Amino acid sequence: MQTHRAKRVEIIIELPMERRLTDALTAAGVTGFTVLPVLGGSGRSGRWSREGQVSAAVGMVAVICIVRPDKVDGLLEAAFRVLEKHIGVVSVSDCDVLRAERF
Amino acid sequence: MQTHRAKRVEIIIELPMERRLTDALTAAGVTGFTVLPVLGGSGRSGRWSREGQVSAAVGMVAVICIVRPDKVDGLLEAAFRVLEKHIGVVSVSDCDVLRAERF
Amino acid sequence: MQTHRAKRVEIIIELPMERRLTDALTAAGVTGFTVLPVLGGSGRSGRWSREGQVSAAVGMVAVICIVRPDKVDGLLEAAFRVLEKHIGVVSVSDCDVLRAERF
Amino acid sequence: MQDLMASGMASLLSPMVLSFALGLVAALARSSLSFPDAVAKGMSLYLLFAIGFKGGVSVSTHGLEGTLIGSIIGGVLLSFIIPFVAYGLLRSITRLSALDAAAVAGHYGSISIVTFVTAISVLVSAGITSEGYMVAVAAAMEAPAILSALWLAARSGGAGQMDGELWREVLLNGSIVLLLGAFAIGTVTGEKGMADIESFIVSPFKGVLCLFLLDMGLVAGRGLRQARGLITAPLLLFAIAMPLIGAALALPIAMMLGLSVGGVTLFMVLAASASYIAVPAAMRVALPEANPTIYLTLALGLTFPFNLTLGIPLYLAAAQFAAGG
Amino acid sequence: MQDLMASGMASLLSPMVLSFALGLVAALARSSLSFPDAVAKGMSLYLLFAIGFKGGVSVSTHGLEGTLIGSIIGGVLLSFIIPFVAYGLLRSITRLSALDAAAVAGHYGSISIVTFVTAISVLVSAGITSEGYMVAVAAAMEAPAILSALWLAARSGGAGQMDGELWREVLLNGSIVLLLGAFAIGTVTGEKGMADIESFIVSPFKGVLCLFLLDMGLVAGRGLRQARGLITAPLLLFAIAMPLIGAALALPIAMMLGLSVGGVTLFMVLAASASYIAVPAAMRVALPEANPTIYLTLALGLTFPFNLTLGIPLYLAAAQFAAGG
Amino acid sequence: MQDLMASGMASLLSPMVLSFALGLVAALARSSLSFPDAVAKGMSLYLLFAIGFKGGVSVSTHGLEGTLIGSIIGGVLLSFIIPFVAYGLLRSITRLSALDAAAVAGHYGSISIVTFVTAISVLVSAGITSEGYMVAVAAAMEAPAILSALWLAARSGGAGQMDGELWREVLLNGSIVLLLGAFAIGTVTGEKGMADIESFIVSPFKGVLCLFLLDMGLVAGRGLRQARGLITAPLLLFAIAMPLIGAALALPIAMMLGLSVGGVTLFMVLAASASYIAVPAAMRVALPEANPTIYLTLALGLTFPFNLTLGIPLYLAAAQFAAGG
Ligand SMILES: Nc1ncnc2c1ncn2[C@@H]1O[C@H](COP(=O)(O)O)[C@@H](O)[C@H]1O
Ligand SMILES: Nc1ncnc2c1ncn2[C@@H]1O[C@H](COP(=O)(O)O)[C@@H](O)[C@H]1O
Ligand SMILES: Nc1ncnc2c1ncn2[C@@H]1O[C@H](COP(=O)(O)O)[C@@H](O)[C@H]1O
Ligand code: NA
Ligand code: NA
Ligand code: NA
Repeated sequence: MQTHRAKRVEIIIELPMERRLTDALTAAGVTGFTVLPVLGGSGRSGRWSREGQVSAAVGMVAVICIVRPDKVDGLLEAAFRVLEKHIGVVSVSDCDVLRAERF
Repeated sequence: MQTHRAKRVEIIIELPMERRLTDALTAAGVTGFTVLPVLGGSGRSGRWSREGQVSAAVGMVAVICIVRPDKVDGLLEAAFRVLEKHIGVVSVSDCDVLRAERF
Repeated sequence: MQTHRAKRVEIIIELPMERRLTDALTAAGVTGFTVLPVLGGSGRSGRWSREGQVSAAVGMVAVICIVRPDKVDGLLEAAFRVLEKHIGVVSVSDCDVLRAERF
Repeated sequence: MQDLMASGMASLLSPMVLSFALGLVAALARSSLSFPDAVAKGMSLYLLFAIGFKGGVSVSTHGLEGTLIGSIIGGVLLSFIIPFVAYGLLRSITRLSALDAAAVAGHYGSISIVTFVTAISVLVSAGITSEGYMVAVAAAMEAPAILSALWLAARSGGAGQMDGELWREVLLNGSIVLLLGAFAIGTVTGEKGMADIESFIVSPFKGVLCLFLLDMGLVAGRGLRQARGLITAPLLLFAIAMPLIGAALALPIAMMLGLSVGGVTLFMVLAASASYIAVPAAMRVALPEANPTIYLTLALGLTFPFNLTLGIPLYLAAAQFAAGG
Repeated sequence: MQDLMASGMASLLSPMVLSFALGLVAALARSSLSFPDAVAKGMSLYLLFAIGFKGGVSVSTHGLEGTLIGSIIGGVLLSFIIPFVAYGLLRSITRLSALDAAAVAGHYGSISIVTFVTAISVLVSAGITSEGYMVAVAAAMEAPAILSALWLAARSGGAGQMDGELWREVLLNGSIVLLLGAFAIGTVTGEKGMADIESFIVSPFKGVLCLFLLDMGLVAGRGLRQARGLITAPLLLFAIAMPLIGAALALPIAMMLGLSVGGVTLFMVLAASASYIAVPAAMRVALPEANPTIYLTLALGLTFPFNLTLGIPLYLAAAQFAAGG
Repeated sequence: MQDLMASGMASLLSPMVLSFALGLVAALARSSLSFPDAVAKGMSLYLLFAIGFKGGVSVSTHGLEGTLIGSIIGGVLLSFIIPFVAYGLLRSITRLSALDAAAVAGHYGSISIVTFVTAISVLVSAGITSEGYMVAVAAAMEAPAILSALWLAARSGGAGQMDGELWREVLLNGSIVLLLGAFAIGTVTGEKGMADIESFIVSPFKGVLCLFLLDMGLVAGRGLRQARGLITAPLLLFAIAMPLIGAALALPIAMMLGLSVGGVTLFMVLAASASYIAVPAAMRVALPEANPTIYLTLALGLTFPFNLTLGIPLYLAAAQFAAGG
């Protein structure tokens, strides 16, 4: 099948910062993204789990954006401005997509 | 460790189409896949969230298939036939897997 | 933006083995990982779904670790020792990360 | 008249309507208040089980007052017909494409089970009994409208396939199966079964309904916020006129069937309400090119609140007037 | 006899059994009806808390009628022994490998808390009291069978390690801790605590149980559909014979312990039922090469429905006959 | 004194406190017992709705005994002031950085709604009435302390921006909106609305609270296990002294306002309790560099259990002594 080069950006970010991140992405022209729930994890600030939690303070989400390669830099800059002082992980990988007109 | 080249296909698709997609994958000989929940997202049809939703009409899932490189085309064609008129995103990336005999 | 090469390891593993896996990762010096919930899937042992399930016996999770390339081998060996006889899928892909000092 | 307004007022100021309003306002003000979807689903399963079971128990004690079969046939016919009326109205007063109009029409032919449940609560509060088998009528009215919608869409070239798989999905969708299953269990176990589980399905019912309506207000409010730009005056008109038309079509049929005042009210409510759970999901499969924002906004964002606040008291008043109260 | 059949019939037509049947049928018909796993988990937490608490309160008021210690020892012994019987039966009548047979055997030595809870509901409905400390016996019987299964598996070369970590997981697994914890709270707070939370844990109990059984029917039905090809006549025979054998082994022990009719029934139910929540998860860790489809299908898909429908009335009848009713 | 100890003992041995203890112990022993977060969220929504609604109904029947406005002003002032006291104490007896101290201080100025809810349950059990509008006071006390904390952080160079977006988030956070919304619905619908949903929001309330406290025990225990190394003697001292100081500051204000014994108790409880749901989330946004483990451990792991077990009976005793009981 006909596919096109694109980038897959995965941002794991604190729950209370989710809306700020997605707003910043939208402002930077990235309108396509998908938010996945996260159960728990571990990092420099220790281990955590969403089990039984009510507060958003203990929780993260994973935001996935598939973008055209030329849009990656804008996206990363927008994400970085939000993330800067916050915990979170940003990774970018190459991918191929169907229906490139959508990105 | 000994690893083998493979492809990671990620299909984000509307909840009501989930079974049709996985059935089509199975019919195309792809028997290994994993379905992840999705909390919300944004695309050309606007922003949405699963919060408080009962209807499957507002919701998506992410289907991940790790396949041998030679099986990717069959998989993409099967997925495309289901997706064609539906909203959804298909991306393919390279990966290495342990225990290649499983794929 | 300034990015750095890294590896993204994705391990899909049975729910009852989750803690053993994450403990083994920690023991192997991998302190950063994120656990995603899984709704269902299909493999050589057939199709399954978490719907309505109470038992952990029917369920999986996806563990994502972003690591420096030189740490991948240790990680895979640790994961393999836990996984060996268990169902589960391990895939590794290349990625670029922001804030490399974190990994 | 005095009475009507008083009871309308009472219904507007019930915890149920106010809970919905709270949710709506909170979502419009962008509060973070929200329910996990698992909790929303859990509440809806509870409501369907409880209402089905109660209907069944009522049938087991009172027998099939009136004609069950007649009511089901009447309901199914209505569900088939209403989409044509809705389609005609939409095409003449709004600018919706044929495809979108067909999709919307399907929703109005089908029913909203929560509107139905709320109406039963209102009847119970007012001390008005109704035929227990109306839950079977409700279940029967879920699907036929989908066929009409697909036929309308196909006629206008909008494809719309109803394959065997979709048939099965629609006819065996969770809410139909749970409603009819619980109805059957209620019929079989009767008063004895009711005694067993009454304090689970009767006493806390209204409270759960309040929380569920609060959640629906949140979802509706979020939807309205997203769809701001989309709601034109003609669409708004349709969202209010169509339930009235549906109810007006239902009234004479219900009278002919000889239903009680409560039964007439519920029959009107079923005709007046629009689906926003089962039909939207079916439409995503069968008519993927129709815009979901339009039908969800109309059914959940506009018609549902109208029925909840003004519609139900109005249909009750009409039923009392017509069936002599 | 007349009586027995009448009460068996009554139990078959209870909302609980019918709810399970509804779930089973819905899943076999591939309906979309389903519960979120969070809701299923929530209901199971509620049931465990309620049943544990009630047992504790009962002990606090009636004291330890009969011998608690004796019953626990008897239960633990049974849990150790039953797997050997089950293993022997499986190896002689079915073609299961030694490993799969050992894994299955472990499930039958352990207990199904929902079967136990349902049996208590049946007793309560029939006005039959039982020893409150039976919930402690239930908790004590969860784990020992796992050891027997691992021993059987090791003997046949199937490895099966019980490391310290797994020990902790099994002994401190959520359901044991909640059951015993709530039991302890009930014992400490007694009638006063009961008065505080009675309308939460007593009144709605049966209704929640119905919904939970509906969910279990859905899960069991889905499992059966997946496992169609796997169920042979010998396996089916085992799934029905084994609970009867377990109950038969339990009856004399329960009589020797001097339990009441209700207590004897519950003791038999514990022996007859097979675990499908805690033990499967432990087996995935300890015996990963054993096929989970086999043990889940036997325990949840076949033996559980058998106990729910025919088993419980039968064990009750036997207890009444033996303990003099 | 005798009485005081007896009632303290009774409160320690209530199903609520014991449920919390069970959760704490289970988590410390690393049991797998856990609640899905959707279920925990669902229970908290139920508790907020119920407590808000009951407060509103009480206002609708008893009117605004005492001064609502006065109490709100008093509460808001306390919420502003307490962080300064807490900050001073932390900086003098512990080694927390200015930023961490400011963040912790904000939590103690705000309130813990579950502590408040538990205190109401204790009052109800003791037959002591309280002003229904205290739930409005509780809602009003959630946010002001955040401002004080940010001011303290900014003064010490720790940045801390309170942008418009954060303002909106804090003031319209889910728990404030639900509490005040349900309060308004209760006020409007009054006794009639209460009759409608009483068996949902009153009867099962304590039972749900038990399960919720069990979950909180699990979360707190898990947190304590993670934070072992972090808890120094000075921090422990702070976690116990600060609620006492808060309560002591609240007592004279409550007396001046002329609140009833129940009202004085609740006012003290609000001052004494520390937020662990809303404020931590706001702090993650506004003061990301402050260490969340510190404030969560202090508020949820130490101060919450203290208030639940010793604090509430103590504040009640002080209120009875001061307001004359
Ligand atoms: N290397 C990593 N790979 C995947 N997830 C990570 C990684 N590092 C951190 N995370 C996630 O980000 C959260 C916060 O990380 P940290 O700021 O290092 O405590 C962790 O709890 C994980 O959920
Ligand atoms: N570029 C993208 N990256 C990630 N997810 C996307 C992207 N575009 C669309 N999606 C997902 O697919 C859904 C439907 O997209 P659309 O059809 O563009 O409205 C969105 O709500 C997202 O969940
Ligand atoms: N090729 C694959 N791609 C993605 N997920 C897989 C794949 N194979 C197996 N899985 C996941 O691993 C589970 C167990 O696989 P198996 O051991 O083959 O039955 C499946 O149910 C899937 O959730
Ligand atoms: Na309708
Ligand atoms: Na057993
Ligand atoms: Na405070």
